[in-house]
Order: sequence, then structure tokens, then C-alpha cells
Amino acid sequence: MITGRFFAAGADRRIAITIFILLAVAVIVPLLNLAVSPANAFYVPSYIVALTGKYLCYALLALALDLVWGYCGILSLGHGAFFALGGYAMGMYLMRQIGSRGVYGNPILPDFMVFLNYKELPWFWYGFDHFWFAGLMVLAVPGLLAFVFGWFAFRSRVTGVYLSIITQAMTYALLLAFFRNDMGFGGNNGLTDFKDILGFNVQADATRSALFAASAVTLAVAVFVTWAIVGSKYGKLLMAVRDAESRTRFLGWRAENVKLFAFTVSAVMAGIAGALYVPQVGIINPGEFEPANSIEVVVWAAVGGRGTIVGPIIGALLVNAGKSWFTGVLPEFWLFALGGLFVAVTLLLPKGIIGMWDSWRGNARALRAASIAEEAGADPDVQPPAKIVRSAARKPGDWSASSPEPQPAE
Amino acid sequence: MRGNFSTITRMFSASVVAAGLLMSAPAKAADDTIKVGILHSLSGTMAISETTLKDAMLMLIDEQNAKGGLLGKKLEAVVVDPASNWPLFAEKARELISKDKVAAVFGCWTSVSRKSVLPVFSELDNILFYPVQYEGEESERNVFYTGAAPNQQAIPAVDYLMSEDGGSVKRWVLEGTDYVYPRTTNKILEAYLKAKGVAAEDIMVNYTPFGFSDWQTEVSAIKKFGSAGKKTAVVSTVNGDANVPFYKELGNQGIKAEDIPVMAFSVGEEELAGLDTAPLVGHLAAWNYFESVDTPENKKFIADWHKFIKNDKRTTNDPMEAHYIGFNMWVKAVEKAGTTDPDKVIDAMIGVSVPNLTGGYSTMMPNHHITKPVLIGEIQADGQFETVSRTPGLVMGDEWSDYLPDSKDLISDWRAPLSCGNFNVATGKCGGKGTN
Amino acid sequence: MTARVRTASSAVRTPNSTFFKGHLEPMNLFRAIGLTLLFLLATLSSSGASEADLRGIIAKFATAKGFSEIGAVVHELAATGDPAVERPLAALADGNLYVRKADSLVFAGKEAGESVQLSNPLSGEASGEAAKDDITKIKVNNTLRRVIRDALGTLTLGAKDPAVRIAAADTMFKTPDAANIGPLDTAIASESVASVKALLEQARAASVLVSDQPEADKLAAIALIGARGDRDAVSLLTSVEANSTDAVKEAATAAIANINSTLAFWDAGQNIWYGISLGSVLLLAAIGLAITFGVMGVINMAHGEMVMLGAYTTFVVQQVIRTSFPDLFDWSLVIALPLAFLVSALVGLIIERGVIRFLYGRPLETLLATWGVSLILQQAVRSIFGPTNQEVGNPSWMSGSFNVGQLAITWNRLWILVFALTVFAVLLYVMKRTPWGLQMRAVTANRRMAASMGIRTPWVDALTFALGSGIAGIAGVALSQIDNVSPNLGRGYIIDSFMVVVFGGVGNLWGTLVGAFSLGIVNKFLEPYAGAVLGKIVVLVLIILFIQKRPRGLFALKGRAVEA
Amino acid sequence: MSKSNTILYLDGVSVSFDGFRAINNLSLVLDKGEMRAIIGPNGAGKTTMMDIVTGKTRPDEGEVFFDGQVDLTKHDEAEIAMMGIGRKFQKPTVFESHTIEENLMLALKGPRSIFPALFHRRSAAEMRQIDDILGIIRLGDKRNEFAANLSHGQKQWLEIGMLLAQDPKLLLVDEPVAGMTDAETEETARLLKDIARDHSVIVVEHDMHFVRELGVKVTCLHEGSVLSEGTLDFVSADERVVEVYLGR
Repeated sequence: MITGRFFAAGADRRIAITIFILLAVAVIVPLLNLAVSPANAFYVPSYIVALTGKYLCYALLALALDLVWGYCGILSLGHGAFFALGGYAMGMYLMRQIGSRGVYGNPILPDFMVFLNYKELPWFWYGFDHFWFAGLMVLAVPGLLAFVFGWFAFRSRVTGVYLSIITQAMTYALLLAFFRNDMGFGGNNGLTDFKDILGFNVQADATRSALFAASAVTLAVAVFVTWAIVGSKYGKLLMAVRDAESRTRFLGWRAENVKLFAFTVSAVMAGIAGALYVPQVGIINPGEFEPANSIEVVVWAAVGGRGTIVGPIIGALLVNAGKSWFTGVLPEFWLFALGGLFVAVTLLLPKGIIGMWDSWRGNARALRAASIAEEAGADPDVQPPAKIVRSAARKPGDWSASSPEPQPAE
Repeated sequence: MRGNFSTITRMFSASVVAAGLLMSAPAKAADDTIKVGILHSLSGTMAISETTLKDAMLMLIDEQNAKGGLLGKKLEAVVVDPASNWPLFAEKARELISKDKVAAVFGCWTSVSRKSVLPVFSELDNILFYPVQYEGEESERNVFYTGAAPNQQAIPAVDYLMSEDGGSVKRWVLEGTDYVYPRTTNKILEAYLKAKGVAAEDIMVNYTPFGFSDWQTEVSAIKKFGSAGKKTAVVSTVNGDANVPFYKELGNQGIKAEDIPVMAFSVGEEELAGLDTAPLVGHLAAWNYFESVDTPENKKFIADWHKFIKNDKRTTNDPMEAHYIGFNMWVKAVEKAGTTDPDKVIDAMIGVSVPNLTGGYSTMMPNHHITKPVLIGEIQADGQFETVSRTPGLVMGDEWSDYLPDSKDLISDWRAPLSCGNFNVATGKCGGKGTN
Repeated sequence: MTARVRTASSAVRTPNSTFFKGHLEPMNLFRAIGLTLLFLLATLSSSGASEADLRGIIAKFATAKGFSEIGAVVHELAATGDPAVERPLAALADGNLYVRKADSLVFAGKEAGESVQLSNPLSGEASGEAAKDDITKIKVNNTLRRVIRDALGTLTLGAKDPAVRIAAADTMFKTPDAANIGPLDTAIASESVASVKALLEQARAASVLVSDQPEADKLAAIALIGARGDRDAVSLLTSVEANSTDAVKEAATAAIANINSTLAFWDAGQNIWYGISLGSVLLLAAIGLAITFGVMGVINMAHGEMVMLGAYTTFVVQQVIRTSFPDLFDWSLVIALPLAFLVSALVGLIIERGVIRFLYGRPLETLLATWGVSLILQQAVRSIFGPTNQEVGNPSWMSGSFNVGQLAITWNRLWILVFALTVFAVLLYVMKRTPWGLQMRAVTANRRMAASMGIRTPWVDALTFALGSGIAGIAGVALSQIDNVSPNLGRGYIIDSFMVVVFGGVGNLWGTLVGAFSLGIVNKFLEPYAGAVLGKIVVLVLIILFIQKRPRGLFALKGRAVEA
Repeated sequence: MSKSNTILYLDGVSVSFDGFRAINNLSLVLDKGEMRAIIGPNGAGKTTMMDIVTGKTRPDEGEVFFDGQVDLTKHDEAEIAMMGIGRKFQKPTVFESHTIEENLMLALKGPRSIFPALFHRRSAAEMRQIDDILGIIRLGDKRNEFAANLSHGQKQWLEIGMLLAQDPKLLLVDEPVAGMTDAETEETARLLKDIARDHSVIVVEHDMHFVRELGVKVTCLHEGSVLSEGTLDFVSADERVVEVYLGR
């Protein structure tokens, strides 16, 4: 059925195209970078590869956030923490790969440990010299944190802004913890000066292109997985929990487990994004835990259109491209632009770019869709074309609260 | 349903193309200028310190152009904003070098920002001038360190405090923000103090987080530590924002400089500008430059600065002097090499000597650090420092501290044939780096 | 004065070898030489030195090279015992003594722009001006300042002002010297104020301990000092312990142990005070939020920026006062309070009318929009005032500290506590006792009902938000006294404020009060053990766990579930 | 009183919020297969009673047993729902961004854990069940409509349909006809009577006509405890009921 849906028409087609584009980009951009001479007009310079590779990681992070925010109504202001933890796991692997090429030439201890007088490797660094182990940790550490955190929070029915605030407290606590040099993660400087990944020089153009391709393919896979999750009965349940949590409970569903699963999956996706990000930017440090970063992710998703799969990706790409441009050309105005974006999107574009596009198209299609719906109504396996993107919020604030008036926080 | 396809294609291509275009649009490579990159945060937490350096660089470049530019071409500053975001530093460095084709970059403040851009500079083979005092333990071929290494600041400062003039301090509080610079500096100082016969119980080390603002407990701990019947001093590596509340609390709890002086390595004129310094008179700082230094070069520099920034109240500080030295060295090296090609300039840099602002010459050493005088100043009521001590000669920056067990055998010499940033004199081998 | 000096001279004892034993530190050497000179000279000239002599000594400053030579001149000057030397010595300590390059004459000076107003160092008579370039400042450093302070201490024992005598006694206590016993005895005899007398006796006891007086005297002195019971006493006794033997050493050890056990008790009190003080800061920062978040349900992420605006208002007010009305400086905070309230309230009103009112009922969107507003406000302030810290001075009544027992309480912290509690009380009054508060609560309880009863709910919303913002603004006035005034000021408080409100229970002002103080105290008790960073992490984790246990905070209102 | 053979058994249940006693020593017994109507003024504790039965609120004291042996105070909402107690809220609560069909699909009896839901595929049997329910609640032609587009009355029905899909032993129905037209009300009464044939049902309602139409035993609650119980005629003749609720 999944394959059936995948090639079916309708909103799902959008997913197919997204995946197709991502896979195509994964092939074409590295080719244009490596095989085309720099003089050629089609040449893609290395720094563009590195830059867009980074954006794709951000897009994956935004998608992860959207799974919980857009589809389940959990506004996590701490997703940067999962991203950073994934990044740290990868960073630890890369640190161990430096081996004796560090400035002190110590074959076991990373440089920062040498000058902080560590005598031996802390236990939690064991195993990170193996890629498989680091890879496992990329998934396990953010997943486990999200699982434990979510298990407590959802079971106690911490919801809405309270949840947002404690996720923020979580990432803030981690920020402070990772800043501590005694933690053994390099303190403020974090992990840096990477040399190799899987035996390839991280700075080589080919490695960069490979990482870029890996990011694009991972994002494509993530789009597919998210799409599969959202389209499943579980996905319906997820949205049901978003819209009427108590109803799902009285139907016998464990809303906390529903949320916990999405939260954990989302954290793992964020962790993977972080792991792909680190070798491309060459550094991971506690700054990634900064609550402000996590909030910025929210605006990527909001700009593109939350509750959609393509929206957060487009949002992340556009906002970050804007950031690169502003910080280069009009440095003083970047925060004005970003701040203005936050305000404008929430006030004027609650459904994001995708939502706006759809409602614009929607009017034109409504008539046609209605007639098709009648024909198709009898066959349960064929999705009738939706009048709107089915998963997007129907109107702003639909799942935030029912009344458009101030409510005392519960 | 074609609408869907076009939607998606359009949106995607829009964003990808936008990303691409935005990045590559203003690459108008004018051949008649030499571009100089300025990589200082203009927003975010570090803007408070780094914005001034951006302005200082713009002034220096203006002045050079007024003198006729360099190699017959005008200099053009390319300013970017890494927004106090460390990965963004790397991205912007890459942009400056790859897209804007700058001949050299002046920038960074925090160690982590420098660490973040290092791989970019070595990969793309460009030059970074780093103007801030730092923890040492590094020497890169592509980086010139014009700020102080620990031995150009911390050790002379402690020497002064131990001297008769400094009050013959016997008991030490090492108070710092929890990051690499204070950690390393304090490690070096601890080893140094112990080598000088200070007992372990006479040293107290404490760390606080960035931006720490409630100093009550720490200051009272200092007070307590200081009441053991021996002359006590605080060596502060407290960073930026946390200093103002720290000094306010010191003043309010009545800790006077005569009783427990505080020697700071990160407090300059800029930080004092946010403070009422009357209760702080006599607290100390160690730098290689003070605005109050009375030399004709400095007078001119300050006058130019005030004119450039159009504000007579703006102070000058040590990192600005470091940029002044670094920029002039680069200019001289480019003239010497006759090209801005980084490889040639890097080689030409070593041995270049330019006047500093404190009445002498600073020379670029083979380890890419420079020689500087070390000044100890006391805070005055007008927010300036008054020099109370000055090293007799110039101190050469020592990148690998002799007081850390793992770096005492390392040296750096970027001249051929050694060309190594971490040569181990014990094993006779280059530590695996920099032989390129 | 002369009488005192004469008596002092009779009590002179030449420093002998036992005095120097174990004290061969340069500081003491300085002092010893100085005092020797002092009393030698004092014996020679029983009626003080002539003005010409003093001038002669002062002239030596012009030729003294380095701090040690200047120090020697200071001693020579102090040794005259003439009260007239107080003026030049004080000027020197303040860095106001100059040498005119042209004729090497020494003047006291006062900076006035590019030139310096010169005056006679002894008499204070004005003697013209000089350009800065024509004169050289006589440099002092900490060590010299200490020497001067000590010298002035002995000279000012007989001063009229009891506060000066207390300072003198304090100095002499901290720098005990056998030679001080004589002058102190005289001073004690003539002292009429009991509290000053006690201090003088302690200073004398301190001096006895470093003298070669009989053991019995020393034991009595230790008892006296032990009774003083503060850190300075420990400091003194520790050095006595190290430099003496047998009974004296034992007595010192016992006294130290005794003091330390009392101090441990005071330390706990001190921690509570620090906690309360931190709590008051948290309360100030959070209380505005308690209104916007607690009463209206609006998540205002720009709350910290309202605090920042208040702090910048204070800065602007002080700037105006400094340039135009310098006499009003001590009033600057009082003047800034209403202005800060108005500025922040106005900005709050604009935000509410411009952004938030479109987002009611959508708390998560409000959160995002106000975050955007906070970025804009930060960058706006950065563009207008520049990114660097701005100087906000402490008025004199907020500087310094005083002791309650062994508890050091700083004035600024105390005032902030008082201020926080006052704001809290006023707010409570407004909410509970005024018609406006009634309307506010009515709207909170049942909006439709309130509207149908003729309450203009949009206005109540707007004004409530403005009130919350305005209170954040006056919090900024207080915080400007202890923190950086920079565009990042607000950022540091926003998470803490939310923690306080959520911990205390939303919608309950008392909860905010209890939340702020308990978080403050817990933090300060953890800090000495866990360190500042870990302490803060522990507190955050505790709050996260606490919210699991009581999702609605400490003082949550229970009630029939609203849903369904 | 014996618990056996009862579907719901409440004895001496009390609960208070901040000193206010919402339920005060309430005792109520529902036999298997019985339909009961509960009336009472606002604040009488009707909804709170439902909250207690469905596990949303824990009683301070008293016994609550389901099916004679299950102590409901030891279980949470989801468990209780799984045991076979379905609840319709006062305000119709359906999943507005889902279609009618999806709403019912989520309610259909079946495994309630995450992974089966993740890999769930619609079976023909499920589709038949949904068809049946759609027939009962008269929404067959709106199968693929979004629930948000339904009228108020239709939402009420959909919610009842979701209860049916759950196939509970006991249905708690809170004000099912609020906001309905007279015709719809009659229709709903018929629907409930249909359901009551093979389910136990508790209906809370203010509409006396509707209650009369149901023709079942009535319990009147007041201030958290039972004021009167019996046939509608008996209850409405009760002086105290008239006093506090029906009015003279």
C-alpha cells in the first residue's frame, strides 16, 4: 500500500518529487563540483557545496522538529540539544581519528585532554574510535535522552507552553554542562581540528561532496520515513493527539506513548542531522545547545509551513540562505530581518509558504476536487484529492486553543 | 495535478537557486584592489568586544589607502558578520577566501572562533591575524598571533605581584570563567607558582560560567581565603560580561585593592567603560598596551581613532594595538614579497619589525608570535590604567608553555628547513603537523 | 596633638632583633624603617616640624625614583607627626600630586579638562594652572597606598570625627606593630565613645601580640581578639599562631577554632542572605512575567528586553544628570524609576497592540512572535547605543556594605530586596484592591462575562500587558546596579524568570514570590559545594523534575478539569 | 448492595477541589444492560462523576467498581477505555483535521499500541464495521468529509459513532442533544435506545423531553450526591427536585 500511495496522485506526489529532487541533487552537485573545471559556468565551487551541505542538515533538523511540532503540537524549544548530541557523538569519533596527529602527538588523548592534564581517556570516550559505535551513539544518545525526558514529561501530562519551557530548560542545562571543562568534552572550544572520516580527509573536495551527497540522501530517506509515519494509522493518531488529546485517551490510546514515539524518532533524526553537520562545518561546541538556536529552528519550520513535510525543508533552506546573505552584505540588519521574520510569519503567514501556496491554489481546485471526490468516494484505497493539504493546520491556531481570546495559562 | 509538480519544482529551485545566487552574486573581482577580510562578530554576545576591532581595521585600511595603498593598488575591506556563532565563523572565513578572494583576514576573538576557522585557513591557504591574548598551545602556519601568549601577560603579572612593588603576594586566588583560556592560563600559573615555592594550600582556583552575574558567594569566598594572615591577590581570567558584576560586588563588599588586589587579563579600557571605576582604583591588569601610554605614536593613534569613529569618548585597547601591529606587519611583508600571495607573504612575515604603540618595535618571530613589552597597570578613577610596571625589554611570545608537562618539549619554527609548529626537541620529530 | 606625640615619644622602643624575627618581609621593613624615623624625629622635635621642613621633605617627591624611594619620602613625611602632612599624603594616595617639569616644584592638582588646577600641597592655596604636558603625576601603586594608609592611620588616631578614628583603629588592627602600643594607650585613655574604644583596645591587643611583651599580656590580648570573632581576627591570629610558641600558640589555636565555629554558623546565615538577595533579583525579573504569563497567558519572550530597556533608561537619565545636573546624581535612580516604567510600558503597549492581540489563544505563536520582537529590540538598542557596556553608576546610598554580627550586607543588595518586596506589595495591592485589578481578575476569570458587564476587555488586556512590561522596566533600573548594561542584559534573565514563574505556579503572585526566594536560596546553598555552574545545572534539573511532579507549579490552582 | 451483576458501582464517593466538594458521598449502581438518565442542576457533579468513572479524576474516598470486580480508581483513562467504558463529552470532541472515516478508524476496537498502528493496514472487516457504523449514525455520504466541516449535530453523532466503534460495555453520554433541532433530538433518542439494547448507558441531559423520550430510570444529582432516583414521573414529583432543579 505504501508503494501504492507513493506513486499515487495528490499531496503524496509532492513527496515523491521532493525525494527525486534531493536524490538528483545528491548526484549532480558533487559531479558539478568534482568533474567540471572551475572555469566552466556550471562549476559548483566547493564552498557552495559545503554551505548547502550544511543547509541540508538544518533542513533535516527542521523536518525532525516539524514531526513533533507540526504533526503532534509539541513545540520543542530544545531540539538543538538532540542535534548537538548527535554532533558530539560524531565529533568524538572524528577526534579519535586524529590519532597521533594532534599537536602533542598523543595517540590516545585528544589535544584538549592533554593540556588539561587528563591521564587517561574518560570511560565515555571508549568505543568512539569505531565508526559503527559512534554511529550507534548518534542514534542512541539523542534517542535515549528524548525517551527519558519524554517519558517523564508526557506521562505527567506536561503540555503546551510548559513543555516548551522545560525543553528550553533542558537544552540550557546541557549548554551549561557542556561548557564545563571538567565534563571531558572540550568545554567552550568543543571538538575541532578533525582530520579524517572513515579514512578520507575531511577537507578534501571529494569527501565534502560525499558528505553533501550523504546529507541529501539522508534527507530524502527522512522525508520518506516521515511521510510513511505521517500517512500510517499512527500518523493519524499523532494528529488526533494534537487536535484532541483527551479524546484519544478516552478511546483507549495512550497519548503519552504516541507522543513519546514521535518525540524519540524526531530526536534521532535531529541527532543524525547533527552527525552529518559536524564533519561539514569542522567543529562542534556547546554553542549548539544555545536555546536561541533551537528557537531559530522553529522559525524555519514555521516559514516553510509546519504540519507539512516539504515546508520545513524549504523554510530551512530559505532562512539560512537569507542568513548567509545578510551576514555577508548587511551585517547590522540580520537580527532585524530574523526578528521581523518571526513576527511576520506568525502574524501574516501562519501556514507558512506551503500553506499560502496551497490556499491560493486551493480555491482554483476546489470545484474540480469536489467532483472527483464524488467519483472516487466509494473506493477506499484511492485517496481523494484533498481540498487542502490534509495534514496542515486548517486554520491558524487550530490546535493551539479553541478560543481566540487570551486564556490564563493552565 | 500538474500544479503540484510545478509547485514543488519552483519552490525547490527557488530556494536552491536563491542560496546559490546569494552566495555568488557580488563576486565582482576588481583587479585594481587588494581585498582584506574582516571577520569580527557584529551581533550576538561577542559583538561587545569585536565591533571595535572591525572599526579599527577599517580605520587602518583607510589610512593605508590615504598613504597610497599597497603595491600601487587600493585596499578594500570586506566586512562579514559571523554573529558570535562558531560554525558561522568557518563558513564566513570560507566565503571571504573562496568568494571574495581576500589576501588576508584579520579577525576572531574567542579561542573557539579561531579553532573553528583554522582548518579553513590551512585548507585554502590564507592568512589569519589573530589579535587577542590567548592560551597559547598552538602555532599554525597560516595564523599570526599578534595578541599575547600566556608568558607575555600572565607570568610577568604574577612576577609583579610577587615583587616588593606588587606587595609580595603569598596567597593566590585564580578566578576564571570556565573555558580554555582561563583553564590553561591557570594551569600554567599553578605550575609556575609551585615552582616558585608557593604551597598548594595557598592557591585557590575557581571557575564560573560565562556571563555570570551573581558573585556574592565567590567574592565572599575570596574574602575568606584572604583572611589567612598572608598577603593575598586574585588573578582574574574572568571573561567579558561577567567582569562588571564581579567588580561591582568586589567594590560593594569592600575589598580594596590595597588589601586584596585583583590582577585581570581580560579587562581592558573597553570593559572599564561600563563601570564606575572609583571603587576599583588600584586593581590591576596586565596587557601589552594601555591607552594611557604616553608616546607620540599612541597619541596619534588615539587622535586618529577619535576622528575616525567620531566620538571622543571611545577608548582604545590592547587588541586594537595588536591589529595595528599585525596590519602594519602584513603591509610590510607584502611590500617585501612584492605580492599578496599568501605563501610568499607567510614566508616574508618572519622577521618583519614594525613600531608598536608603546614606544618600541615588535618583531614577528619564527613561531608566528610577536615580541611585546608587558605592562602592568592600575585602574584609575577616570577609567584608564596607569602603568606601574613594565618589563625591561621585549618579551617573545612563547606558544608552548614551559610549565605544562606536555608542551615543554615542543617548539615552533616556521622557517625552512624545520617548518614545523610543534617540533618535539626531545624526540627530534615534528609532531605530525605542518610539514605540508 | 603635641601632647600625644610627646607621650608617644616617651614610649618609643627601638625595634630590636626579636621584632624583626620572622618578619623580614619588605612591607614590614618599610614600616619598621618608617616608624623608626617617625619616633626618632618625634623625639627630636617635640612640637612638630616647621612648615619649611615639611616643604623640604615634600620637594623630595620630585626627585624620588621608583615606588620605594617615594615610599621613603612618605615615611619621612609621616615621621614628622605633623597633622599638616595629611593633606599632601591624601593627595598622593589619590594620585593628585604633581611635579612641575619646569622647576621641579611639587603641587597638589585637580584635573580640569586638558589642564590641571594646581595648589599648594600643604596649605591648599591655589597656585595657578598647568597644561597636562607640563607636569608629571607622581605615581602611586597599591603598596604605596597601603603605606600611606598606615601612616595616616597613626596620624588620625586623635581626629575629631569618630568615623576617622574607627578607620584608624581598623588600619592599625590590620597592620599590628609593637610601636603602636604607646599611641594607642594614649588614644584609649582619652577616648570617650565606647565602640571606638573597644576597637582601639583590639588594635592595641593586636600590637601586643607582635611585641615582646610578657606571655600573660599576650594571652589577654588573644582573649580580647578572640572575642572580636571576625575574619580579620582569624587572619591576625593565624599569623600569630605561626610565629609563636607554647601557651600563646595554643591559645591562638583555640581562639581560631572558637571563632571558626561561630563563623560557620554565620556562614549559613550569609548563604541565606545571598540566597534571599539572589531571590530578590529573580523576583524582580520574574514579577512582570508573572503578570503577562500568569494572568494573561501570554508568553512574552521579549520580557528580558523590557528589563534591558529599563536599564538603558537609567543610563540615559544618569547621562543627562551627569552633564546637566550633577548634584542630583544620588537621585538618579528615583528619577529613572517612573521613566523606566513608562518607557517599557509604552513599548509593551505597542507590542500588545501591534502583535500580541492578534495572537490571543495561540500561546505558542505568541512565543515565537515575541521572540522575534526581542531580537529586533536587542539589535535596535545595539544600533542606537552601540554594542559595548554602558556605565551606570551606583548612587552613594547604594554603595558599600555594613555588618550585622558577622554578616556582611551590601547596601545595593539590601535596597534591591526592599525594592523587590515593595514592587511586589504594590502589585498585590493593585491586583486585589483597586478597580483596575478587579477588572483584570474578572477578565481572567471569565472573559465573556466581563465583557458583557461592560468591561472593555481589549483595554484591560493592553493595560495589563503594559503593566507587566512596565514592571520589567523598573526591574531593569534595579538590575542596572548589579549587572552589565548591554544589549544582552535581558537574555540572561529570561530563562530564569520563566523557571521562577513556572516553578511558583502560574497565575499566582505569591507563588512567584516563594518560587523566586526558594530558587535563590537553593542555588546559593549549592554553589559553595557544587560550584556555580554545576549548582545552576542541578537547579535546572530539579525544576524539570519538579514540573513532572506538579505540572502546574508549587501554588497551582486545582479545579475541575476545564476540558470536555 | 452486591457488586455482582452491576456494570457500574459507586459507593460513598467524595472528591473536593480546593475545599469545594464537587462529589459528596455519592452512591450509584447501574445494572448490566441498563440505561440510566442523570439530571441535575449545573454544578451538581454530573461531569465530575463521569471524570471519576473514566479515570480522569481520582476520588478522595469511596469505591468505584466496573463490571462488578474492576476497581476503576486504580486505572487511568486509556486502561479504562480499553476495559470498555466509552465517553462522549459535553462539547462534541472529534478529530477535526481527519475525515469521518479516519475518525472511526482510530476509534475501532483493536490493539492500542504504537507499532501495530504504525504498520496497520485496513482490512475488509474493518471497512465493513465502519460502513455499519456510518449507517447507524447516518453519515454514510460524508465518509471522506473532514470532521471540521460537519454541523454541530453531526459532530455529536460522529462522536457517538466513535463510541460505538470502540464497542464498549458501558457508554457515558454527556448532553448528547445540546444544540440539536427537535428532529435531530428525536433521532438521537432513537439511536440511544437502539444502542441500549446491547450496551449499558448513562446519559446526562438537561432536556426533559429527551429524557422522557428515553423512558428509563432517572437519577437526580444535587450538590454532589443523589437527590432522588426512580422513574421520571417519580423524580419530577419529588419536592426537593422541584425545589432545586425543575423549578415550580
